[in-house]
Order: sequence, then structure tokens, then C-alpha cells
Amino acid sequence: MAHDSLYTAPPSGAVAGRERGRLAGLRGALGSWDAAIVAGLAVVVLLASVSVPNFATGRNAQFLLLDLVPLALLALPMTLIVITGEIDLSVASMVGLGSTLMGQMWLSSGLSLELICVLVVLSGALLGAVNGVFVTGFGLPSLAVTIGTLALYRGLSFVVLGDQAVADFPADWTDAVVQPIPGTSIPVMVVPVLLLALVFGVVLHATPVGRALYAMGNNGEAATFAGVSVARTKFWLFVASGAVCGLVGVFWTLRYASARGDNATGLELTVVTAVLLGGVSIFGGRGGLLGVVAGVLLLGVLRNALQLADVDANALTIVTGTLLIASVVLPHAVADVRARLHRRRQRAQLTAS
Amino acid sequence: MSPDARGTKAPPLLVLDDIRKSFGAVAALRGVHLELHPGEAHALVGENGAGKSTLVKILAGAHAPDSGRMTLDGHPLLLRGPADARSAGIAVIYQEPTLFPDLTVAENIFMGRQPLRSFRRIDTREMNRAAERLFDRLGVRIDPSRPARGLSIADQQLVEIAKALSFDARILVMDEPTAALSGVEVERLFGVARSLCERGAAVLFISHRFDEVFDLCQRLTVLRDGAWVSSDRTADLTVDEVVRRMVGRDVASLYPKQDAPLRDTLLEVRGLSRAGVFSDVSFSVRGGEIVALAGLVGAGRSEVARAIFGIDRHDAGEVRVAGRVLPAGSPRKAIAAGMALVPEDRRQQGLVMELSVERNATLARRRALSRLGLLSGGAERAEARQWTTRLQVKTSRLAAPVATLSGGNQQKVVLAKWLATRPRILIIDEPTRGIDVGTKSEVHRLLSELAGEGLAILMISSELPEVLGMADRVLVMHEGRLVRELSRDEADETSVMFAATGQGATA
Amino acid sequence: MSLTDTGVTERIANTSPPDAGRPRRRLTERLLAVRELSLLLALGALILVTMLHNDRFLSSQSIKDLLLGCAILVILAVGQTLVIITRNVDLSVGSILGLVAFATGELFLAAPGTPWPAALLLGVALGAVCGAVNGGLIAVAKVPALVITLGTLYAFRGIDYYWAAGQQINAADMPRSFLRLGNQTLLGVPVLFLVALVVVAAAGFYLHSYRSGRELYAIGSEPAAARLSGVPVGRRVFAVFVASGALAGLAGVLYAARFGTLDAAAGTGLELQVVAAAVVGGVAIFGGSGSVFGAALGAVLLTTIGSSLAVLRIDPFWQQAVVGALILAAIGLDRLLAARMAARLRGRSARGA
Amino acid sequence: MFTSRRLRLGATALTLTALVLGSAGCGGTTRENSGTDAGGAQASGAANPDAPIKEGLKIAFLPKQVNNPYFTTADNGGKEAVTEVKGEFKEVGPSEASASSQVSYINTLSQQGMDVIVTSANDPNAICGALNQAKAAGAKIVTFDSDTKPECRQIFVNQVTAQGIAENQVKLISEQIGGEGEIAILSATANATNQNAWIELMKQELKKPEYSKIKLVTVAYGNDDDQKSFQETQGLLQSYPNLKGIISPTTVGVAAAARYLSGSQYKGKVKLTGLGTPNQMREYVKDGTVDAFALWSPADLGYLAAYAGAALASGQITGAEGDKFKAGKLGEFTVGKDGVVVLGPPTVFDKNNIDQFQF
Repeated sequence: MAHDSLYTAPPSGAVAGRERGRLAGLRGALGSWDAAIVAGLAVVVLLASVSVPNFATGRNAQFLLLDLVPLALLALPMTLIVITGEIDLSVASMVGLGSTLMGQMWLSSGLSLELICVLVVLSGALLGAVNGVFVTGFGLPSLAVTIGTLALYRGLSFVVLGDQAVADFPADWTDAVVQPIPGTSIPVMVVPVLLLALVFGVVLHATPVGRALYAMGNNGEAATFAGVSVARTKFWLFVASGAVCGLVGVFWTLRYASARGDNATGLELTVVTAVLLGGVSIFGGRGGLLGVVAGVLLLGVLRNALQLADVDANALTIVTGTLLIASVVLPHAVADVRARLHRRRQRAQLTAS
Repeated sequence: MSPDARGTKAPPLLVLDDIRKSFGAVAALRGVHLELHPGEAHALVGENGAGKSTLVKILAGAHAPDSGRMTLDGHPLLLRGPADARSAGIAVIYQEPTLFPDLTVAENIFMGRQPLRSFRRIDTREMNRAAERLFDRLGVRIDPSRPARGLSIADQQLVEIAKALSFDARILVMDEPTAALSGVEVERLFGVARSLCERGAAVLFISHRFDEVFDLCQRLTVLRDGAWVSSDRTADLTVDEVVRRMVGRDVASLYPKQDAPLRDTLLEVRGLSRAGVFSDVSFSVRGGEIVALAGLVGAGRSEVARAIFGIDRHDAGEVRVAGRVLPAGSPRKAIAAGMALVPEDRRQQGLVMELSVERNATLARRRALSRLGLLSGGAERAEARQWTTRLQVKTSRLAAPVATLSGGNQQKVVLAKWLATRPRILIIDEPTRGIDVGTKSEVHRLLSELAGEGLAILMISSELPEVLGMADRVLVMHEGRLVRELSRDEADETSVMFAATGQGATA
Repeated sequence: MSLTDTGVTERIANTSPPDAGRPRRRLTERLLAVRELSLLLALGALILVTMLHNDRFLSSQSIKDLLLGCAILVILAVGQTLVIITRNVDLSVGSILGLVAFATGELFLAAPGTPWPAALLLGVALGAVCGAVNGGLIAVAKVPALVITLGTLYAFRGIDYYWAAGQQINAADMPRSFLRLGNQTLLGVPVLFLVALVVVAAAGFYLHSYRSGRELYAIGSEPAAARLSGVPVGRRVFAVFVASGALAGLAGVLYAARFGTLDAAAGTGLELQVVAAAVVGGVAIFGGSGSVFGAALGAVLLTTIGSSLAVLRIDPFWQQAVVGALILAAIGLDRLLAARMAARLRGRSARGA
Repeated sequence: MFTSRRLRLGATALTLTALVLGSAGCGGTTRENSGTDAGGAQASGAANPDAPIKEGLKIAFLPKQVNNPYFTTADNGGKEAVTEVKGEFKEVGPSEASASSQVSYINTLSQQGMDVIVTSANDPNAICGALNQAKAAGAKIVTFDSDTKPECRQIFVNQVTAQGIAENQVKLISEQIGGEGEIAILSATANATNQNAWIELMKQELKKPEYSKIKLVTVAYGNDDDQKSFQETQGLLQSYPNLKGIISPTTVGVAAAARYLSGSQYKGKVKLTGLGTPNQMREYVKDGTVDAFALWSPADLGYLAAYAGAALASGQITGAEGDKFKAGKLGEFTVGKDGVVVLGPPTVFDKNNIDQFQF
């Protein structure tokens, strides 16, 4: 009958078989990135703790994690955004603006700090919404838009607080954010980070929205035809990114007990590095949150260990750059090599048959 | 003149011998033989995935064969890249147009070969004139200095053809060039091809439309699963014979639409308009009915479908589903209302090629499958398996990227995705474009089954036999307007083409 | 804005190519004119306002300062345009400039006798090498330029820092003849600006009327199609990055000549301004269209904003904000024009864009 | 769906803020107490003036940023001193002058059990927390060039009293412009602690009768960025046609301004003075763009800071007012109010003496 046509082709079974092998291989090459990065993290930690004095101590862990909080928080929404094939380079500037807003409000408006914190987070969301409108509403490339807002927001954050730095935040607050969980050396701030990571992880990997994100990252048009509201989803992603930036702004201000225009300058590069290191494809459509978290940790541990080992700050700069490049070149190289091997094996089979 | 005779006498211009090519572990070509004779049009047919396009890419120099010999005029031919193929006089018209939207039409035609002035500067004026001359030869009017962005698919295809003509090639390869062309345009294209042959060039013509194949070509080579099956003079062949060789067995009659009891109206379109695209389109489709939307490519049929489904906003008019007005511009609401659209362009609109079969199959159902906003992999897999098995999708694993499937199977995945939403209305645009004969008839059988189950089906098709075979009613569009409605017994080649080409507009 | 638009943003975000054939070029012509005209208007308005506030703004002295100020940015913008046209981006230009500038200084320290033309050539060569690193990684490893150059932005800067190790090179260390190059004028026009003009003219002419130049547009417009029509994509992209690097090198040498005092931080954050200049100048961030003239104008505009803010005594912190706002405005304008043209073309042919 | 998603996001944001507050509520105070206790304990310990300088002290220099020539020179001075007291010298620092990265370096240093941390603060407050932790871990804290809040360190080695700078600079410019006319100030970043303090005092100084004819028209900020300072100078000269002189109390600014003037029509007409290093300014002093400018010796500054740190670590001093300690070749110094030690009046450089200095 008609449908037999699909099965008559004699060698198709064999083809399918080899196909299976190849796909497994491919998926290995790509899917294994998470595993690879986690393994890499483990190795680095191990090496550091044996070779670098003062590394494997509770106090150091506390410093390390504390330094990573902003990076980790920012990486979460960035992951989702990059997976949809967009990018948000304005995060660091939004953090800075959030920080100065907080300072200005604390300075001039007699509002309570609790309220101010909430307001900062909300204004962050607003800033993100501006990005979102430009990207989805006017249909502009997010790269260009967020490079624009990168400059705009940073400029505004200087405008807001001009030539002063606000620092007279209540000591119990500023101390609280750097405080470890009683009885441990883990900073209390790690808890909200993990919570948020969980939320983003679930959204990305176990909800319809997550599925939609991957779909639109790979092929926005097809996603649209499948009833995904591409524009609206992306818009809310940018809003989320902004809100998280606001949160980081609050944290940053309290942690360094100082709100100033240049807070978190240049952090966006580190965030992007961490996300890509975490195995998210800059083209969108591929990557996972676990990998990104591991990437963030790897980055932090590496920097901290090298610092403890008295490696020159400039060398650190080079390391960051190299890591970023390696994280994108390696997967390609691996996939390439695998493909070559398959082709050779394939040829062998052909000549044999 | 008798091309056959000449073909047999003259030594072959191009010979491909035992060409093999595999991608990763998939063998696309397994020992293909092909002889192109000067002054002869040679047809290459085979199911999708038979390796035709791979062969074209090899001739174009885009792929290098793993093994095998190519000779041109008896001299061994080595193609290190598309540039080599060109200098060897091989011109290729690809299945889907490959233009530069930002560059002008003329530049698209002469990219890399622009006429030069002193100091090797590009002579734009001369370039445009040359383009004009080419278009005159094709008997079409396209402004050479306009950017390619915004050209209709047909026009794009014509630019491609002009490009191929521009270096008067000794070997012209056409990979389903007619898919997007109207009958008139096809005739002109064939005219050009014949004139090339008369000048001693060889043409390799790839198509699923047998009428065209037998109309144009003197020889015909059949491929199956990447292997060479046969090469004969078309004069000695019949369609059935060719089809048998392609699929390796007999195929039942192609268009089995059974009559189904008509139910009440499900889809109703009133005065739908979109500026510059189509205007004042009104019709309705009842449950159990297959209504075909016919017309030349560019008549605005797909655009109507897009507007109904909410991909594009319409400027005026309304769409009613079972009497209820459908809010404009929201595919999500359309789906919720029980509508499904199987789009024209499978790879771009129908599927997310990088994602797995499973993800694609459940993409439109992801909300329905989630509990408390959470999805369980199990539920998805079950759903996907149910529909892929029901539609007999041939795939190694559900987790395999849909890109690894053959065209026919990809189309089935698209159908699976939409049938999974259990729609009341199915809009299906070019249901069998670029699908092999076997799957074609399967799709048709499925459509009439669905109609039998009471779905309202709106089918857009450029293949007249398909329209006539499947449709209960035929709506004909011409230049963005609905010009004619034909009942099943009224509709035949002449009446439809008559209306489609605009003569019927007055009637 | 309909969903499909955002689904395929980058395809639409382009304006038309600068060169459309003689006979019927109205449409594309106008679109281009609009862009360059609007830039000139903006520039004029800006200068006028500033002048009304302070007539010395157009004194020969300050015009000289202006031209001097924009020369380096213009040169970088030209390089960036070449890159962006091919649907890539080079974020490492700032670091390359810094590295080369410092290297030039070191050269004069090591060999005080070096004639400045030699220094110029060496600088350009070094820049080209850096560019080759970028181009090599991108064209060979098939990795997105954004990521690679983000990495090399770190790496080159790190090398620069590492090398400089806190030392500074002063005007006194460099030969007068060389320093004069930085401030000398020819018929009242600064030499630096003349150099920039030559670069712009050359690049513009090349892009407009040479096959390889047009191929750059082809690559940016539709890489796959470019490959099929025999354009040596890999080679061209590589070449483009080498060119961008070389121009950054040239800029670096001129920077050394102009500023005299050099430390490793020279040109930090410049990449943002450069991209801004190109985008403001109407170079579509997703490739395929734009002209070096536009980019050059963009650079001039940005510089003028810089100095007129200083003259207007506006809080310098506003400057960055303005730059950001300008980027957004520019891409917004592009989007508008593109939409207009799309509508027009839809009118022209039965099938919509 | 999306609304619910938005809700979820909003909710998390709020709960998180709540969490921050919550954690703030509990036990923040105890943290604070412990922090100051540690610091206080050290400070209130009795000083023993005759205590010998301990050997093998681990003394680390943490400048605002490495790659800054000024700090490189200062740190080298420190190195000299440290070798004199037979200690271990180390210089670390961020490649960009940001408080946050300084914090992570302070953490690292206290982690490495340094005896003395000599730092120049990028932000008077931002690094306080970290410094207090380091203090708690037993390190002595000395700041130089840019101070933090007094309670975060034991000693601040001031290159020169702000008063000294102000007097010196105003005197210089007044001499150069002949005691009357408009002047402007080209400063560094707008929130640089020391800069602002100096500028304030200069304004006070200008109120004195002998400067009554001098009018300060504006303060411009070059952000310690060469090109910016260059543009700002250019802006100043255009907006203030009658400008007679510019004070730029920052090494980057003064060099950029000098370069602009020397290449412009204002060369020699508009006077420039400020704080700059001889190496940067030599050319402009020689070509007549600049008559005279001032600076303390960064090397000596570092040298003194190192000695102060050593003295602290050895218990010679506690940072209390009146403590005395010997600083090698520089002689004896006395700790002033708030634990401030002053290096001394700045050196003035002009045609005659500039060639004697190499830094």
C-alpha cells in the first residue's frame, strides 16, 4: 500500500542505524559540554586546593562566593535571552543606574530603605522594558539596542548622582549582605541566588515558555507559526533581566556600602563570558542553566585561585579573554574532529561493502 | 531537428562515473552514473532524499565527491569550488533562490563578474544594460537597479535563471526551477532551455512534474536512495514506468478524495483585505469539505492563509470560526479557536529544523500538555509517539533532529504537530510541494480521511491535478482578488487556468 | 508591529545598498541621501546651537581641534564599517589601538633614531597581525565575531598591560618630527584629518567600484548565497579583519603622535564609540548595507558632541548618555526607512516583502 | 500564561528583597560589633616607642590600579623601605581603578595573612568592610594618597596637607598670572576625595585679600583620562575667552592641558600649573608652556607609608595622636589627629631644577 513506500528502500535500515550512531556522537559533542564544564570546575577546585595556599578555607570560600553573587544573578536572565538568539549588553549599566538611583533616593527622598530596594528593582524592570520595547516593539537588533542603552544607562547613572558617592547606609544592612549563614561560611546571599537559579532553571527546562524559548532561538518564524508570541516572550525576558539588574544594584550598593556612577562598569563582558563558557550558543537555541551556573563558578574559582597565587592582574585579564575564546572555539573544534572521524569510518565502510 | 539522433552521435559533454558522497554516516550518493550530451535536455528524477540535490551541489562545485570520476569533453574535471564550476561553463539554478536582498538585481546577476571599466572599476551602467538584455531574452520586465529584497518568489526565480543565462553556459542545471513559476513563465523558461540546446549546450532538468519532464527532456535518469537506477530515452518511457522505478513498486491512483457528509460552516471569511497584497476576499468552508484555493503563484493565496491564521494583520474584514469572530493578528487565539496552518515553506515556517522530532511534534501543544505550568518529558514523548506512529513518520529516534528526515517525513511531522492540536479547521498550503510520489498519495489519503472526520480543510495548491482531484470546491484567486468559485464538476484545467490568468475576472 | 517582523528582524533592519545602477536609482538613492543628509543636518544644528552659545566654537583654532579630535575615530570607524558590512563586528579595535600606541612608544624608547615613517609601517603591521588573529579564529574556526573579538578585547589589552607593567611613555621620549605629525596642519587642516580623509576616500571608492568590495556587501547580505556564487567568503572575512586591525594600528600610531603621553590604558572603551559611529552613520548592524562616508560622518558627529558639551559647560556625564540615545535614534531611523521601503517594494511587486 | 509568568517574576523579586531585608534584620548588629571590636582592640593597645622594627614583616602594597606610573613609582619607594627593614614586599592591584576589585584583593591579602596592607582607596567607603575584616584577621592597615574613613585604617600617610596643596597651587598660579584675572580648575574624576578637598580649600584660599583680583570661573573634570582632559581644556579656553590661568591638581590632567596649550595659539599666553611628574612635564617646562608646577615625591610617599606600616606592625606606634616613629632617610615623623602622617610640603619644579628629578 502507499505507505509501504516509506519502508521499501532496502538500505534505509542500515542508514538509520548509522544515523543513530552519528546523532549520538553529535549529541555527545554538544550535550556533553555541561558535563565537561562541571568536570573542569571540579579539576580546577581540586588543583587549586592542593597547590594554592589559603585557597581551601572557609573564609576564602566566603569571599569567593560573595564576589560571584552579582555575576551569578546577572547570568540567569542572560542565559534565557541568549538562548532566544538575543543579547543584553546593558546589564552592567542597569546595575550601575540601579545603584545610583538607590543612593539618590536614600539621600534625598526620606523613604524607608525597604521601600527603596523594592523601587530600585521595579525601576530596573522599567529599564529592561525600554530595551524590550526597542527590540521587540520596533523590531531592532538587540545587539545594537543594548549597546546603545549600555552607554545611555551608564551616562544616566552618572547624571543621577553626579560627582558624589552615597555611602551612609545603615551598617547593619551593609554588614548583613556580606554575612555568612550562621554556623557556616556560606554567605547568606547565596540563598536568594540559588532560589532565583531554580526559578529560571524550571522556566527554561520544564515549562511551555522554556520550550518556546528554544524554538524561537532556532527559528523565530517557525515558532510564530506554532503560535508562540515571540515578541511578547522576548519583551518579558528583557524586563526580567532589568529587574534582576535592579536587584544586583541593591546588593552591590549594600555590599560595598557605596552608591556611585561607575559601579559594576564592564561587568557585562564577564557575564557574557560566563554564559558562553556555560555552553550557551551565541546563535541561540542551545544551552542549559546547569552549564551556565558551572561556568560562573569556574570563572570565579579560576580568578580567585590565580589571585591567591599572586598572578598579575593583567594576566587575569588575558585569562578571561582566552577562556571566552576557548569556550566557543573548543565545541566547534570537537564537533569538527568527530565529523572527520565519522567520515573516515564511513568511507572505510563504503569501500568494504 | 531530432535531438535524440544528435544526442546519440555526439560524444558526451559531461560524464559522471561512480560518484559517491556521504555526510557523516549518511550515504547520499552511492555510485551515480550520468552522461550529458550536447544539445540534449536530460531529466533527473527520484523521490526526495534520492540524492538529486546532492548531485546538483556536486556539479555546482559546492560539494566535493568522496570518490568517482568527472570528465568534461573527455578531460578529467576537478571542481574545488563554485568558482571552478562556473569557469567550466556549468550554470546552476537552485531549488530555492539564493539572492542578496541588499544588492540590486543586476549585481545579483553579475556578482563577481561585473563588467569593468578602466582601473578594473565596475561599470554599473553597462551592467544594468546587460541585465536588461537578459530579461528581454526571458521576456520579463524587472528593474535591474532595484534591490532584490521584496521580489516575489517567481521574480527571484527569474533572476536566478537570468544569472544562469548570463554566462552562456555549456551545461545548465535546473533543480526544480518551475516550483514557483506560472505556466507562462515555465513555457518561456523551456523556450530558453531549448534555444540553449540548439546552441549545443546540455541541460540537466530536475522536477517532480512529469508533464514538464516529458515535455522538455530527451533522456531521463532515475535515482533511488542515492543509487543509479536507469537512464533511457524519454520516448521509450511512460509515467507509470518512471514512477515504478522511482519508488520501486506500483503506486495506487494518486488522488483518493472520498465524499464526506457536509456539516455546518466552520470557517467564514468576510471582505478580508491587506493593503497591497489582497483585497475583499470572502468565502466559507464547511465541516467535511475540502476547499482548494487555486491561482498563479503570487496571486496572494498564501497571504490570505497567513492573515486568516493571524500571522499578518489584515486591514479590513473579519474571520469567523463557527460563527465567532476571531481576533486579528494572533496565531495563539487562532489555534485556541481550533485552527491549524500547515505553511508553504516547511523548513522556514513549518519546522524548527535543529530541534528533535518530538519537540517539533509537540510544539503547538506545549501548553495543553503542561500541568500547573510544568511539562513532563513523558507526556510529551507519549504525545509525539502517538502522532508520529499514526502518520508513519520514518525516523531513527524521536530525539533525532528533524533536519535529518526526508522531505516527506518532515511534512508528516508538520502534519503531526497540527493534528495533535485536534483542529476543527485545517489550512494547508502546498501540502505536497517537494514531496516524493509515495508520500504524496499518503498525504492526500490523510486529507480526505480528515475531511471524513468532519474537519473543514482549506487547501492551497499550485498543482492543478491535486486541486482537481482533492477539492469539493475550487476558489480561484487572481492578483489578490477572489475571481471565481467553481464546484467540483465545473472545475477542470481550462476553467481554472482561465480564471487564474484573469480572463475569467469579468465572468 | 506584526510578529513576523520581529521574527525576522535582521532581514528587515537593513537599508538599501549605497550603489544602485544609474537609470532608475531614485528609491535607494533617496534612502541613502536621507541618512547622510540627516547626519549633516544634525551636525549643522549642533554646531549652530553651540555657536549661538559661544561664537569662538567656530574659530579656526577650535575647528582645527575638532578635525584633530575626530580623525582617529574616523579611521577606526572606517575599519569597523568594513567589518560590519560583512555581518561581523570587531570589538577589539580599542585594545589593538592601545597595544600599537604603546608599542610605538616602546619602539622610540628602544631605538630613538627610528624615522617616523618606519614607526608608522611597523604600527600598521602590528595592527594587521592582531587583526589576523581575530580573522583567523573567526574565518577558520567558524566562531561568531562578536564573541571572538570580545575575547581578544580582553587578551590584547591584557598583553598591553602586561608589557607596560605600569610604565608610562612621555612626549619627551618621542622624536619631535613624530609628535609634530600629531599637531601639524597643512593649509590650516590638521595632517591627522587629511590622513583620515584619504582612508575614507580610499575605502569608499574600493567598496563602491571594485568586485571584491561589492562581494563584502554580498557576504553580509546573504552568506550562504555568497558561497554558492563563488565568493571566497572565508578569505574576504579574514581580509576584512586584517584591514580593520591594520587601520586600528594606524590609528594607534597617530594616537601616540597626538597624545604624546602613553600608558597601557590608551583607547580603553573606544570600541563602543566606534561601533556607535558606524551605526549612527547608517551601517546596518546586521550587514549588507552602509557606507564608510556615513560612518565617517557618524564619527565626526560623536566627536563634535563631545567638544560642544564641553563648550556648553554641560555636565560631561551627559555625554555618554547622549551617545547612547544617539545610537538608539539612529537604528530607530534605519528601521523606519526599512519599513517604508518594504512597503514601497510590496507595492511594486504582487508578492509582499 | 505570560501574566502568571510576570507575577511569578514580580513575586520572586519581592520575596528576594524581603530575604535581603530579613537577613539584614537578624544579627547584623553582632557582625558590626565584632568588626569594630577587632579594629578597636588594635588601636587601643599601648604603643612602645622603643620597640625594634620586626624583621620579615609581610608588607603588601595595593594601589588604586597597577598600570598607573604614579603608583608604580610610589610602590617602588615602598619596596625600598621594606627591603631596608628586611621585610617581604609585595605589590598587587586591579588593572582598572575600581573599588570592587580592590575589595577582592584586600580579601586575598588578608587571606594570605599579610602583616601590613598599604593601600590607596578608590572609594573611601567601599573598601571599608573588607579592610575591617582584614584588621580583624590581624593585619595593620595604612592608607596613602587617598584615604578611607578614619575608622577603617590605623594610619593615613598624606602626601601633604590639603591646606598645603591649596596654598601652594594658588600661590603658583597667582605668581604666573600676575595676581589678577580669571582662572579655572581642571580636576580628575568628580568624586575623587582628595581632589574635592583641595578644590574646596583653594576656594577658601582665594578669598584671602592678596588674591582678591583672581576669579575662579569654573571647575572642569577630565576624569583622569588623557583625551577627556584634553577636550575639557579645549572647552575651557573656548567658553572663557579671558581665561588667564588653569590649575590642574592631577598628573594626567596637567599633562594633557600642557600638551593642548603647547600645540595651540594660547601657548605661553594662558598659564598652567598643577601637580605633575617631572618626566611628563619636562618638555612643556622647557618649551615655555609651563613656568612652574609642583608635586611631592611619590617614591618618598610610598617609602614613608611602608615605614609607618612597619612601625605599626612592630608596636612602635598604634596610630594614636602624638606617636612618633623613624622613617629611614626621611627622618622622624609624628602621627597627627585621626592617625594622619604628613609627608611634607610639595616640591616646586621649574626650568632650573627640573632636570634633577627622574620620576
